[in-house]
Amino acid sequence: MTPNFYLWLIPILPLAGAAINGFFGRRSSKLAITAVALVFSFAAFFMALLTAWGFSSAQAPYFCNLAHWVRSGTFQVDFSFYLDQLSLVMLLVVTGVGFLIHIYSVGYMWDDDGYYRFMAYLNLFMFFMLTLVLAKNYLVMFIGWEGVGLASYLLIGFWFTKDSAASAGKKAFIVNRIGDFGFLIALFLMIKHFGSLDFAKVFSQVTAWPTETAGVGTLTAIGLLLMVGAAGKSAQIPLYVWLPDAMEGPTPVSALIHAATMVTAGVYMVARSSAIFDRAPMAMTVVAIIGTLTALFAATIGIAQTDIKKVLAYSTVSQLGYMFMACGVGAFSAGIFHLMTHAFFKGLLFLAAGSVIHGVGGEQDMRKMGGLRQYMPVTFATMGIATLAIAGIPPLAGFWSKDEILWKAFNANWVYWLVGVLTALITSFYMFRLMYMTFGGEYRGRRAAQDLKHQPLDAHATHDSHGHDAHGHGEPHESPWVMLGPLVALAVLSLVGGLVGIGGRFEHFLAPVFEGTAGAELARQTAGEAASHTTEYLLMGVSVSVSFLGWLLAYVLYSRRPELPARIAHSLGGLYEAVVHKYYIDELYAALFVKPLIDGSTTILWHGVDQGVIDAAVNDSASAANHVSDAVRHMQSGNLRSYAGWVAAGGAAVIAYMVWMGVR
Amino acid sequence: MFHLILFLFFGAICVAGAVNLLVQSHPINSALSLIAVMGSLAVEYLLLGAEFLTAVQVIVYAGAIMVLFVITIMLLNAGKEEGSGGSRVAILLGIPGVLIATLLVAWTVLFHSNTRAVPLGALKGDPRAIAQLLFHDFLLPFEITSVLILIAIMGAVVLTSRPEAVARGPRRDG
Amino acid sequence: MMVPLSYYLLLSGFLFVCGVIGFLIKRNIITIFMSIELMLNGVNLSFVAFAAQWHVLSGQVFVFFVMVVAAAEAAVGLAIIIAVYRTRETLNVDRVNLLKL
Amino acid sequence: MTILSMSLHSLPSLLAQAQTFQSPPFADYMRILPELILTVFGMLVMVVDPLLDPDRSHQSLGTLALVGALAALASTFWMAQYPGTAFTNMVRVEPFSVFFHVLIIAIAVVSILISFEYLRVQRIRAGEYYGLILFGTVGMCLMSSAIELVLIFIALEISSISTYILAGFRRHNATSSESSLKYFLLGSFATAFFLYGVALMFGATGSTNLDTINQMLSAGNGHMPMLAYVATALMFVGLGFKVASVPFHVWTPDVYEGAPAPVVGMMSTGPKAAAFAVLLRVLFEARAPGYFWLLWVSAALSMTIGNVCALVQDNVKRLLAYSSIAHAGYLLVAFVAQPDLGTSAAMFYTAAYAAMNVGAFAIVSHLAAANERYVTLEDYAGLGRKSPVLAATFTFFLMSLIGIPITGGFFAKFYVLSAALKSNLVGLAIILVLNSALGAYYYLRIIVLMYMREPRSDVPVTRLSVAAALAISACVVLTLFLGVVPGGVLDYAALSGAQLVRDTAVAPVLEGSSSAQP
Amino acid sequence: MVPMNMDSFNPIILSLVTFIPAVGGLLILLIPRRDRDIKVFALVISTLAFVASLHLPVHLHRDPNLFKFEIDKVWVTNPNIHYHMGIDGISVWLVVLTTFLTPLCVLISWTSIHTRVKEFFILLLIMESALIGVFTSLDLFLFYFFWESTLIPMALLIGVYGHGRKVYAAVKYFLFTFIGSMFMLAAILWLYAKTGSFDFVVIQNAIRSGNVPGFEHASLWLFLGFFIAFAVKVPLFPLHTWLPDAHVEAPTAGSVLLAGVLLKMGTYGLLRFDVGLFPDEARRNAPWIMALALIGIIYGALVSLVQPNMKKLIAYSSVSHLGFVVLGIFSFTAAGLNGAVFVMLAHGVATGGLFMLAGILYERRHTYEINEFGGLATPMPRYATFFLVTVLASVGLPLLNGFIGEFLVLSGAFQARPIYGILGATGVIWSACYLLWMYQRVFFGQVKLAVNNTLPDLNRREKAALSPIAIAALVMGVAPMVWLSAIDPAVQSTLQAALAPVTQLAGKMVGQ
Repeated sequence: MTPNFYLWLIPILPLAGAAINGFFGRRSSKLAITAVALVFSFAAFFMALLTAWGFSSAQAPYFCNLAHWVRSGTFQVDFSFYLDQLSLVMLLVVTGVGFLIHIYSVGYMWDDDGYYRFMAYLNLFMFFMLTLVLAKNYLVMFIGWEGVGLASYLLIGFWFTKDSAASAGKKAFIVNRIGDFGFLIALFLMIKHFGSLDFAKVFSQVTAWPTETAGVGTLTAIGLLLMVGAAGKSAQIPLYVWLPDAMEGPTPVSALIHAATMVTAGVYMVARSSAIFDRAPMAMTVVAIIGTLTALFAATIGIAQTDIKKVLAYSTVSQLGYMFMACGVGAFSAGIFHLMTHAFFKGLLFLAAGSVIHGVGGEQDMRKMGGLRQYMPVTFATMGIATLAIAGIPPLAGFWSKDEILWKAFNANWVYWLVGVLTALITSFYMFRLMYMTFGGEYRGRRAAQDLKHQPLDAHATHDSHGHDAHGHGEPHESPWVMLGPLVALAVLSLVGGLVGIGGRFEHFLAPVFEGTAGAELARQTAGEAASHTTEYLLMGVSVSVSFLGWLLAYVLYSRRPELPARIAHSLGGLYEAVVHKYYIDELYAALFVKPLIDGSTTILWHGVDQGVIDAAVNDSASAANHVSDAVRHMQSGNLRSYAGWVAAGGAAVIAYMVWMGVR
Repeated sequence: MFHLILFLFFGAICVAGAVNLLVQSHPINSALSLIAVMGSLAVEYLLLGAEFLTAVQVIVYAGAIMVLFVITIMLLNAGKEEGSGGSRVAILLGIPGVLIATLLVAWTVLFHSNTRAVPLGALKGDPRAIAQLLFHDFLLPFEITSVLILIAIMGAVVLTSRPEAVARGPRRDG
Repeated sequence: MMVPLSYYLLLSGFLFVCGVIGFLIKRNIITIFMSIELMLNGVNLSFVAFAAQWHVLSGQVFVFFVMVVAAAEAAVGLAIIIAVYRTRETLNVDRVNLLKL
Repeated sequence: MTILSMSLHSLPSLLAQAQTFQSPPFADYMRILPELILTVFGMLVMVVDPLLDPDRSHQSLGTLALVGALAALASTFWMAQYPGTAFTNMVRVEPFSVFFHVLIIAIAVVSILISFEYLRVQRIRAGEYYGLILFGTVGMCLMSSAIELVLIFIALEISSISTYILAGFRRHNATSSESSLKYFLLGSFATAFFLYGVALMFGATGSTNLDTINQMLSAGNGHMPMLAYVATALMFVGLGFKVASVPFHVWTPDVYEGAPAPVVGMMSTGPKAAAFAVLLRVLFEARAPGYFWLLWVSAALSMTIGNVCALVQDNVKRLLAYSSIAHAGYLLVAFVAQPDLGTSAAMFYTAAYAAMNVGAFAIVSHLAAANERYVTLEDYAGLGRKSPVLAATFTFFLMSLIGIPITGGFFAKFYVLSAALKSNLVGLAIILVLNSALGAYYYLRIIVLMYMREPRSDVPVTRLSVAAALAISACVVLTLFLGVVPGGVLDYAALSGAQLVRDTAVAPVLEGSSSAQP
Repeated sequence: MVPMNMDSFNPIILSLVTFIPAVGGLLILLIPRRDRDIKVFALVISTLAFVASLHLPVHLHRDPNLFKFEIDKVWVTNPNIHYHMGIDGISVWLVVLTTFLTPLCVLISWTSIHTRVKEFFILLLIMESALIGVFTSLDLFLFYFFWESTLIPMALLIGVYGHGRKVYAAVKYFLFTFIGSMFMLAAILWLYAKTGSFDFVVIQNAIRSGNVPGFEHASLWLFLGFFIAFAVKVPLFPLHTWLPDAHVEAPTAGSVLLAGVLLKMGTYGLLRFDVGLFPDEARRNAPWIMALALIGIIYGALVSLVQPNMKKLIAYSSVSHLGFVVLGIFSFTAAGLNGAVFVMLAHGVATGGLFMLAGILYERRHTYEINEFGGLATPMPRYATFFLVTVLASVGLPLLNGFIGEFLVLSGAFQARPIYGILGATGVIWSACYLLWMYQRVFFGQVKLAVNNTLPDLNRREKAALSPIAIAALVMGVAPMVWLSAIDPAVQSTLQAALAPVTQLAGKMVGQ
């Protein structure tokens, strides 16, 4: 049977799981919860595989129209799903990685009080994410779009008793909302100009439009606004600030949402809207520039971070930058390719980091780690693979995708390529730095037992999983297999995942989606002429060597001469400080937007306008009326003769008036 | 000529009396001057031929009513009125207004009341003719005045009699 | 020799006004009441004058009624004055101002 | 006309006397039947009074008076059967006068009912009290049906003098006598103006019969004698005083505050209604000239000053006094409108206002307790807690005074407004609207006090006597009736108004109708 | 599914729905002062009304006329006031919203009202009748009557059963709305004076056919007359200050009805009467009105952002949300109007729910101060969940009811005037800011005050009161077509009516 019939099932299944766990989880046993969560997420994964099996580019794209959702006048939006090569890729990634992380979470969260909540949230996230990727129109996509935001809000703030976690969740949601604002406006523009939000309808009309070479036309506006949305969701400049904080969430969440799937939604959306971007070169340029800058910017921050998850977070931001760079230069397929590989190795990295944290009893500061290689070999191995992959060491997954992007970028404009390469250098540097600091050298961490009490709940969660030694947490130790399994699986994927891209097979697979776009042209010409092959290999060599260079640097600084970094940092002084403090961007935003907003609203609007002006006006007019009344009533002096005076005067006035009337 | 002289003479008395009523500070003097006014008014009526009214004016008004006044003054032995602070409204608004109104009315009466000049005893108001009207045309008002008188009597009785209700019941003045 | 009725009217008007002014300036309640009587007298005169003007006797009858009313008013008024005097021991109208504002 | 011819011929001719000396026909007595009945019962009350023990006379005398009033009320029905003029054009029975008869007598009935309890509590002599109420009612009734200025004057005096006396009835209380004095002096002062106006009108037209006046005035088509203008002005002063319209309102608050509450309830509605009737007759039947802006300004001032002054009052009676000034202003708006619309609107307003205001004063006088001790707003605090029913009723009346729907007050305002708007008096209409918004404030203050403050323990609330309960419920019913199905009353008012105006168009209709049969 | 004979109700159903509560309220007078019976009775009555009102949407489509279930009887001949009722796709849902919220109000007031229970429920039910009447009446006079009738009960609910500066709040509420409505009365009377009828349809036709003498000069003033009355109720920006006070001091049920239904009277009036009668003026004045609405959206949001008092925060959020409604109405686009109506309903449910939740908290702690709480998610998880759902609905999360309306409104506004759409869309951000921040401060973090550790979670009654809200929020978000399919036709006809007179006016110009 073709996917048309059961397409809608794929998102619904996890929702069912979420519902069941959400409603009955509180009272049902952990095993039941686990069963429900895993079964439903696996079902989704299974359906996805089924779909992939039955998928034929000939019949693609598939539709599935569930029901009317909104209709007003001529404008109508349905619950309708859509499957083409692009969404298939996303589908597999989301369900696959998602399912693995579900398994991992079972081990990681087993002893948390909110286990059922966590599982329900995860399922809920799966539902929204799948809605997002399977949507047939922008509004349903927006459901997923906002929905994943909600899920991440809930999951980041999962340990809500921790203020930092709560505010991190809020921050994530609000920053995303700012992005969504742009997205919404884009949708309004589409409604205004195309009268529909359906991909097919919109794109078919767009292709009829001329390319907006000069100035900001409608399409450019739409593109830019979509990019705002994407920037919010995929943590690009200037809206990336929420992602690092999002690390407050449990590590599986960071892996699933803030590495593998949700944050890539922006990329997916831009790729999905390739038709529009294609007609708006200026928007494309903006996307490319933002992506490039973010890549470099985030990477530099990554250098100086000591929190293992923070490092990964910034590396995620930077990698996303790569993807946008790709989309910006029209290499959408390359972007998606990198998205996929990134999902593998970054997911892996996070899970491994989680396993490390779990192993050392909730410690996240790399300075307190080190020498874990002998304690947790599997974790080390898998994480190593992931590091090689992200660093772009051939033939691992990262290499292929990153190289593809750099090559496309070079064809577009060599500046992108240069920055990209630089970023690659930094990336491999801080990744290996992370490896050395974590696994190399001696174990620097104190025995976690005594400082458990002022460890965040993350520690509790993991600590409780070893209730047998109540006195605390002895040696660092390897994680249980329920957690290691997913690591291994992802490691394999990171190893071989890139091979699908060899010879542009992946690109050709996706080609129908980006048919007729500049990206396609680019693909053809770059694939076509043999002459440029030499340059291609040259560049490949450069990037690879750069990655090795980064590795070398890290090796020197953090394995051979561990005292050097401090000195370098000292010599750099202010710059280093700035980097450590993430260039004070958060502080800047606080000073620039948050504080003025709060203070302004309080003093000017509330106390000023509302109470000071409007209410005051009302009350004053009331008291004024009283004063007037008090004045007027003194007419009633109580003196008879003055009363008579009034009467007489009034009479006189009346007579005078009447006489005048008579004379006229 | 005779008519005019009489009119002017008694008119002058009226005016004098009226003014005197205002300027006198002791009520009794005012009362007396008022009597003078009424008396001379009676003569004015006579000049216009209203004999019956003249009689009634002298008997009822000057006679009965003013006596009532005088008695009251005596009863309450009202002395000279002390010059307590007057009322600004009355002086500043009332008097000027009144004067203006007076001028206007006077002007109207003089030039726009298209009244004619009349001889001495213009309209004979002898008792019979009056009675004719009173008991036929104005029968109803005449009868109704009895109610008025009745009320007046009741009022006088009620208001002047000492409130025995209070004498009986415990006195509770607010 | 005839006298214009307007003279009579003027006289009556003057009396009326004197009454009004008296009401305004006099302080003794009784005097004030007297000035009301003065006003009524003024009105009476103009009634009579107009009766002559229209040669209609009813004008004189009105005067009669006015007198009756005046008598009634006098009775009641003086009774009220006495009542007031009982409670306030004064005839000065300016002192009779418990009720005000 | 009659008067003119009569008096001309009646110069000494015994023949004429012979044929003119004839007692009026039966119909004429029917046309003043209510007045007769009231007078008779008034005298009965006075006769019976001395025969009873003054301690226990309240009930019986009150019942007697009540019976009389009710009989009079019933008799209006027969009166209505005999339309036409009586006693040589002294009074005219027509829907207009019937309407006001019913209204005024009804007011008297309710006031008597209220007085039952009040007199007992206040230890007031019942005989004269009820007598005066009945006689005063006679005066008011005559005012509404008289078409002869002199009769109007006398009737006016009757009603005024009786109210002067009633105002002073709390004799062991300085304020009461003071209010009586002020009312009396200013009242006679104003009456003198009115009388002077009558005189001048007589001078201008040679008659005091409204129809004749109308005829004479409209005879010199367009050109009116100057005297008529001045006369109108002076009469307006007098009547404006009676209806308490600015600038002749100054007496109202003091008098209302000092006078006994039931009397205030009566005199704020009865004489007012009568005075309005007279004003209507003078303006629309006699077609007095050039009053438009006069009333316009007076109405605007009355509304505004009344409401503004009421804002800061803390004595309920005084507050209601100011509110009555404001309502007089609303009423005058109707006078400015087109005669036919205005008349009906004004008549309806008088009725509605009577119903709600008497009701309000009924409650005030009940709560006032001995010697009217509890009449400040503070005394009403928490009434909703102490006696919900009473509070709810009072709230109802206040809502009616504000002009909330399903109350008579609403429709009253409503008709006035629509009359004004139909006559394109937009400015006045807006002033009215703003004022009723302003007025809402101080009525609301009372409601707020009653419901949203803690009750004061030192203010006792006695049980409601049967009579008072009857009176109040009657007022409620009437207000509600006028508020839910105002159609009937308004139609009657419209009819009589139209007739009033039409009659004057072809005046005088009923020539020498003293012998006219129904 | 509904048997045909149900149709026999159609002529009287409106009167039934309108007056069942009032009659019930009067019946309560007869019940002896045993609070429990009174509560149960009130609950039964209001539920009955709800069930009866469900007849309306079910049978709506069967009636081909513009106004369904119409009933037109003469009430007063002079002036000719008709008892003329009828509903269309717009008002029907507002009626149902009213009847839906009232039983919940009864439930929520079960224990929070101790004193003068009888009067409370009488007022509540009378209030309900008046509210329904406002939405059902087609005779301007009848409308005005019901409109005013909501005044006193609500003022009493606030002033008698409220807390804090209740009297100030009640008086403020009364005066604001009363003064506003006086202008409307004047306008209504003007129309009556000129057309001799109060009937909405008649007057509308008279105006359209242009035979109302002097209408050209008066129309602006008439429009403003109605507008002020409605703008106060909405409340639109400069006239909104009565709302926070009224809400903060009002008892829970009062707040729920106030926010849930009362404010909709204003927006409904704008839509039905201001736009319906004076479309030209409405379009002419749309720019500044939309500007005011925008100010309301942003201003309300910013002010509520910094409120230390939970209820005040919600109140200001209503100012913001109602701004959306006005924005939609005056965008004169199908989307805008549909959205406006939908926002009315959604806001009614969501904000009603928020107030109920706030009330529940107040019952436990007797304060609305946000600082008094914190970490409540630990002691009262169920409560926190309900609160979260409601907050999200109010924030406008897709698949919850808040989203559809806001989306449609904004897209409509955007089509009309892009800049308005864009500025309005910022509201999406603000709402997230203030609500989530409030949620965080109340529920997240460690429990600061020991008192809050022992707070009991929701009991069965409260759950019974809250679940309908949550369910409604979800259903409205997932299947809005149920509502829109009824709303859309009505909106379309309104829109045509509003846009038609241009040509007719032009025709008149030509004619002259």
